[in-house]
Amino acid sequence: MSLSDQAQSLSQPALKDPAWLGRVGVALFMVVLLWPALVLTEFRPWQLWDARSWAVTANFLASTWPPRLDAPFLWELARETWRTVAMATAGITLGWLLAVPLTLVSTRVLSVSALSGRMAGGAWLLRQGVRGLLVVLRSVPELVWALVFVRVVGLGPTAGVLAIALTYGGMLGKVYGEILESGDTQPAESLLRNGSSRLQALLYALLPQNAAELVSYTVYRWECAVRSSVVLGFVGAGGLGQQLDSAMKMFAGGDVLTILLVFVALVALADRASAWLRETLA
Amino acid sequence: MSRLSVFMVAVLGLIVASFASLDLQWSQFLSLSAMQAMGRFVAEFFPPDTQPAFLMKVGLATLETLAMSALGTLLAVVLGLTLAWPAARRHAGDWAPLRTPVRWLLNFLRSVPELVWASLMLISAGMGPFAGTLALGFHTAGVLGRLFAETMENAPAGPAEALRTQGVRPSLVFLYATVPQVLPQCLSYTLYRWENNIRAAAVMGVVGAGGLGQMLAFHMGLFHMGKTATILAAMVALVGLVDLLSNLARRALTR
Amino acid sequence: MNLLLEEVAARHPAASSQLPPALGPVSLRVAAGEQLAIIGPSGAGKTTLLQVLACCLPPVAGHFQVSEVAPWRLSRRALHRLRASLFLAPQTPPLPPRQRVVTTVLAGRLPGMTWWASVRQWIKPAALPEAHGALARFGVADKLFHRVDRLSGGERQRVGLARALVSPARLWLVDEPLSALDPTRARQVLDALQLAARERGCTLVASLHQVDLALSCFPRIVGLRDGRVMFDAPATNVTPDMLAALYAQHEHELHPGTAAPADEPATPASPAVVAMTCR
Amino acid sequence: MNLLLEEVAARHPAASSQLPPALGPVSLRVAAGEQLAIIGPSGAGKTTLLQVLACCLPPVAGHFQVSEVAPWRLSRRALHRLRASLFLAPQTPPLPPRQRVVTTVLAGRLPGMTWWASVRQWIKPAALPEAHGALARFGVADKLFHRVDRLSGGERQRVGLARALVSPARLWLVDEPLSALDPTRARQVLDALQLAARERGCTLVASLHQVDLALSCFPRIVGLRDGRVMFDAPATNVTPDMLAALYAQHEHELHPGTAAPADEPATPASPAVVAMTCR
Amino acid sequence: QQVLRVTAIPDEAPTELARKAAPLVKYLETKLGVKVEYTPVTDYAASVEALVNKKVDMAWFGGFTFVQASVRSGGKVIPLVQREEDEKFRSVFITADPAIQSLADLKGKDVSFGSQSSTSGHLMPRSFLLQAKVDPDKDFHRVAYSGAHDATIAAVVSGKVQAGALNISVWDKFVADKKVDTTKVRAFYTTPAYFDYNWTVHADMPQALRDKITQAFLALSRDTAEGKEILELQRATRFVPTKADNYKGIEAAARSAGLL
Ligand SMILES: Nc1ncnc2c1ncn2[C@@H]1O[C@H](COP(=O)(O)OP(=O)(O)OP(=O)(O)O)[C@@H](O)[C@H]1O
Ligand SMILES: Nc1ncnc2c1ncn2[C@@H]1O[C@H](COP(=O)(O)OP(=O)(O)OP(=O)(O)O)[C@@H](O)[C@H]1O
Ligand SMILES: [Mg+2]
Ligand SMILES: [Mg+2]
Repeated sequence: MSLSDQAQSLSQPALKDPAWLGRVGVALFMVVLLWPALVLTEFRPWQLWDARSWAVTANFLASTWPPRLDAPFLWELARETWRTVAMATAGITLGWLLAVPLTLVSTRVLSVSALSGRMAGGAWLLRQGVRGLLVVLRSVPELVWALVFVRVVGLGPTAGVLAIALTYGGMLGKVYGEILESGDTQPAESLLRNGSSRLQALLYALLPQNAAELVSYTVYRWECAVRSSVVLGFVGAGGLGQQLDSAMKMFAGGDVLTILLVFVALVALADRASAWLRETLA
Repeated sequence: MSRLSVFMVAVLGLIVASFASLDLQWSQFLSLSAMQAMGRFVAEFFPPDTQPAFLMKVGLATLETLAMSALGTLLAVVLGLTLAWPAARRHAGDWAPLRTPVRWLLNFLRSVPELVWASLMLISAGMGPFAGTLALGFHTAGVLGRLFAETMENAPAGPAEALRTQGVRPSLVFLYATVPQVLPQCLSYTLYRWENNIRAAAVMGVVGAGGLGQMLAFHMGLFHMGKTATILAAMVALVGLVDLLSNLARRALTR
Repeated sequence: MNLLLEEVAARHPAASSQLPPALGPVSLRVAAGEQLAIIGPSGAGKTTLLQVLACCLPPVAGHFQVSEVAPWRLSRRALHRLRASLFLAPQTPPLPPRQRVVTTVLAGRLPGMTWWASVRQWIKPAALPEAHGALARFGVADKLFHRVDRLSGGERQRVGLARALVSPARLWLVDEPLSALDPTRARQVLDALQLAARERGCTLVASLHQVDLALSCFPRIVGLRDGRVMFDAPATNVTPDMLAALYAQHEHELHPGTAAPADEPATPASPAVVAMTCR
Repeated sequence: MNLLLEEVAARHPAASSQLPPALGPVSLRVAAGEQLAIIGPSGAGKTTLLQVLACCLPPVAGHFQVSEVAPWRLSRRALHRLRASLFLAPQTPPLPPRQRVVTTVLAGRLPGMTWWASVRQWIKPAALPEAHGALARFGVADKLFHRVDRLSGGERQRVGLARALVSPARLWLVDEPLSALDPTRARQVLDALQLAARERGCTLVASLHQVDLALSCFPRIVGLRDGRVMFDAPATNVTPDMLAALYAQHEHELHPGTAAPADEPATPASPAVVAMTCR
Repeated sequence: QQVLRVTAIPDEAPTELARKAAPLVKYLETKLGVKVEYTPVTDYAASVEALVNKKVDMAWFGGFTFVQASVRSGGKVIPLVQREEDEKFRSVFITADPAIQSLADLKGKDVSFGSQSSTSGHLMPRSFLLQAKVDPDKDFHRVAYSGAHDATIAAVVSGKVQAGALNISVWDKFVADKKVDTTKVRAFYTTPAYFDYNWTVHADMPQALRDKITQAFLALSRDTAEGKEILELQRATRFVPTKADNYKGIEAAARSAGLL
């Protein structure tokens, strides 16, 4: 078909969108997939409007007032809060140390061989290997890691911190990579094409664009570590998560509310820090 | 810049204080016998249990986990997007009156851990996977809402600015200029949260929502190492699958 | 739509306050349906002026009116409505990557559309003939279903301009519409743009670096330098001297005396040669 | 560095396989230290050709050599070392927003730097005089500490080019370096670039839309159209007819017959007028 | 100074466990002349792993957790003492549903156990259910693991589940303290007696220390103020020596229920 023929056919009134059928197909496929999911999860939202369950819910919510505020409890909470924050910080720090090199190895935009369209065999294998490692690190639950480490370091915060470090290393490694890849990659490519090294491209092209995103994700992960301190309790490291868990199990509404308030405060603090950092880095 | 350095020093201080106050036992960790002990523990996982009946059970639990996490994530995306929109200051002159209250709502949604949401939902929705799904949905909505909002704020302003100066309505500016730019990042956050929810479905065992989580807790607690290994393998496979999916989707979008 | 600027000054929000405003006091009056070229050296403030005209950048001083109303005194709603009749094509086409050309072009129609219609169009492009026609005027009709980020530089630029043709705007502000185009296509695009503007009675303000094209195709030329209007004259009255003065280099630009022709007083690219006339 | 292309064809990885390759079989030989302009209509494949020369895009056919070696046969390490001696300045300057001009320019020096030196430079820019000097050659020295996203279009472009001057490369491939510049600054930038290339013995390949500048400043002109070389001749041998044929419009571009001059066979922008000679 | 590291299975809320342990820790410190360190955990498996790997010296185990530790360490753990009550320990099934009168009525209901590793909260109730021809995995609508005995009570009270199985001593304590409304929630089945909780040490502990610990426990009596406080907190009349063989029955039950 010559170019002018093509133009002819294109300018005919019946212009057809070539992507339309595909889109409809994908949408239909999604709907078809949704159905078994609804069945398996016994998705029956109308249950929520059942008067009895409303009453029970209302009862529990009412029991949370007033929050428990006696001095010994608050004092203990303060101690637990610091423990939690400290463990989250230590865990994230170690996880970060683990994630950064893995990200450097596995990020596609930083791959010199990918510049020509396809990655070289060895690099590709290494990248897949690292990605597999990241998958394993983050898909094995913290509890399992914690039990692995309990054998070595005994009960206490060490096992919990290590468990957090491994899982969060896996998560940070993956998400860092995706953040770096989803922005404008032109500046980085341009530097690599002119012969710069990976790290140089990271510093001079990717970080200025993505620093805000990376930092706010890290802060968010810290916040998650604070929340996930429930696993730390498993191995005798205490923490707010464990307190909340047992208060919830006991339906001790007042305790739950107080602990939740601490959580909200910590999360709000992290949120402020992240917002401030974004402004500063932007 | 100096304020940033102050902040950096503060962060360093926090890190040092954390390590100092925790009295972590590195010495034990680095010894040879430690490695052996860990190695023995890991060795116990082999061989994984591959009896057909057990595999069937794991398969079923996998499906249930998949369904719960997928649906929970879907709910979260819908809710999260609705909330992210008012929570983002989309351009420099955006007044964004709802920003603060919506951010507080998002903060609250994600401050409450999945487990607590699960217990709450359990009270109102009764025992079963539905409660777990809702719990995942609510918590994840808070997470995704915030991540989406920040991605939107971070997107290059050019395309949106161009439409805005033309007097296009904000919702349409969003569709026509912001979505194509933030789609890969939002998609990757979503798929990544889905992955997370596969793991989080583990805690849903307490609410009687079965799935891999409950099985893992059960067999791990009873030291059924072979069975635990099979369940772990199923979890790794699930997460790997989502990871692959996420990679393919991103490739298709960004190539 | 007509425009009125009286001693208007503008400053970028992020610019340091020690610097003078990017756009010094400028007075300008553009009648409805007029076609106007803004020329001037790099950094003169052309883009800034167009941004002010497009109501993107509020002036820090002076009096500014678009079709008899002062836009920055309007309520937000009214300002929003006013904007629907303006179209600014920025210097680098702000096309979201990954979008297809058809969607990008049809985004130009949004201001006149109902909410539902626009969402529908987002899902499945309607008005294909319109998009196709707009692209065809600029010779890129065959790219209709391509992705924006897979176009060559010149193709991108033309796709960005095609938006103007489908938009309901009455005032077109185009910032260096020809920068990525070869001479023939530049001429063709400018012709198409001017013809379309005349057909619809739109006012057209373009900033240009191609002095010869500006002189041959636009009846009125505004020379901008350091944020001030150096001249505002019919194209036929613009002399090579005026151009030489407009583009002359600042001393600080010449300073290091390396390759820059410090001795020669800046020769503008032969603007006197008006070999081709505009149809 | 010299270049050798024999029947080289290239295709963008994302391009549909039904379309012909963006760069048809092209044969070209560039001697070390030569200066060469590539001209041609929009979409001709100029950018694609430069990408092939910069070893970004592997050819799908033909034989390609950079200074006597076939880059795609090299090991990855060696290819990367080779890249350090090439510099490609893309059509739209790929400058990360939020970065300062000084960092952006100094990024050009990275290929020759050690790991530590580059981290140190990232934290605190060293070699300020070098960056300042490079910017000064292009008349933007006063923007040294500004942020990249707060520059005007022409300033950005010149900052992008300043990178070439600080880089250790021996082959400069610049893609439309003058598109956002006014005639005077375009001339100045081109002069500075050519002078610097001569000083260092660099080979310079530039794609250009300004035919008059190309003819007056470059000794050798390559005309590219539809991915093929239409002519490859000394600037003095290029006739208006050759240019007319090079830029002539395709029928499909003209088809809808709206504003496009369907009757007139494409008038290139008076390239014959070589009023200014290059120093 | 020598340190005796101690932990306990989390069959109750960790705060409660810590409260119960404090006077005992003090008592042991004075009696043994070593520093005693108590670490509360919230995961049964963690306490087992810790003792098996000698990361703690002594642990408060349930019958089943003792069997697990014994199996995992190849018999290298030694039970020292247990409460008199533990020789004939029982579990109760409780419900708030008037329709439920016997184990057979539980078919098709939501039922909560304690932790999956609990003896009195899971293993023995399950074992007796199986004896009554009720298979929890098949016959119950849904099985939940609340994690601890008090949490099971809370789950039944709140209506989260229709029935629950737990340790009788916790139930009695809740009833005695009026922490539960017995008009609404009642126990409808009590299991036969079996051996349960004990204090276990690892086999590498010197014989002398083992004896000292045993003596210290046996010397506790309700006659002294200190002894009374400790025994009451431990819900014990007194401590008696025990031996591994006492738990053969539990091991057999665990094997037949498929939990080991
Ligand atoms: N976003 C911004 N923030 C601060 N200063 C800016 C910004 N954009 C441009 N400037 C400065 O304002 C002045 C005028 O810029 P403007 O973009 O209007 O120039 P221009 O005439 O369009 O130049 P060019 O031909 O290079 O595009 C320049 O000195 C520039 O550095
Ligand atoms: N990334 C890409 N993927 C697919 N096709 C592309 C891509 N980039 C360019 N093309 C196509 O390849 C052809 C040549 O493009 P190229 O960018 O080389 O043109 P050019 O000569 O530089 O044009 P211009 O002067 O407009 O910049 C065009 O038809 C274009 O649509
Ligand atoms: Mg400009
Ligand atoms: Mg190009």
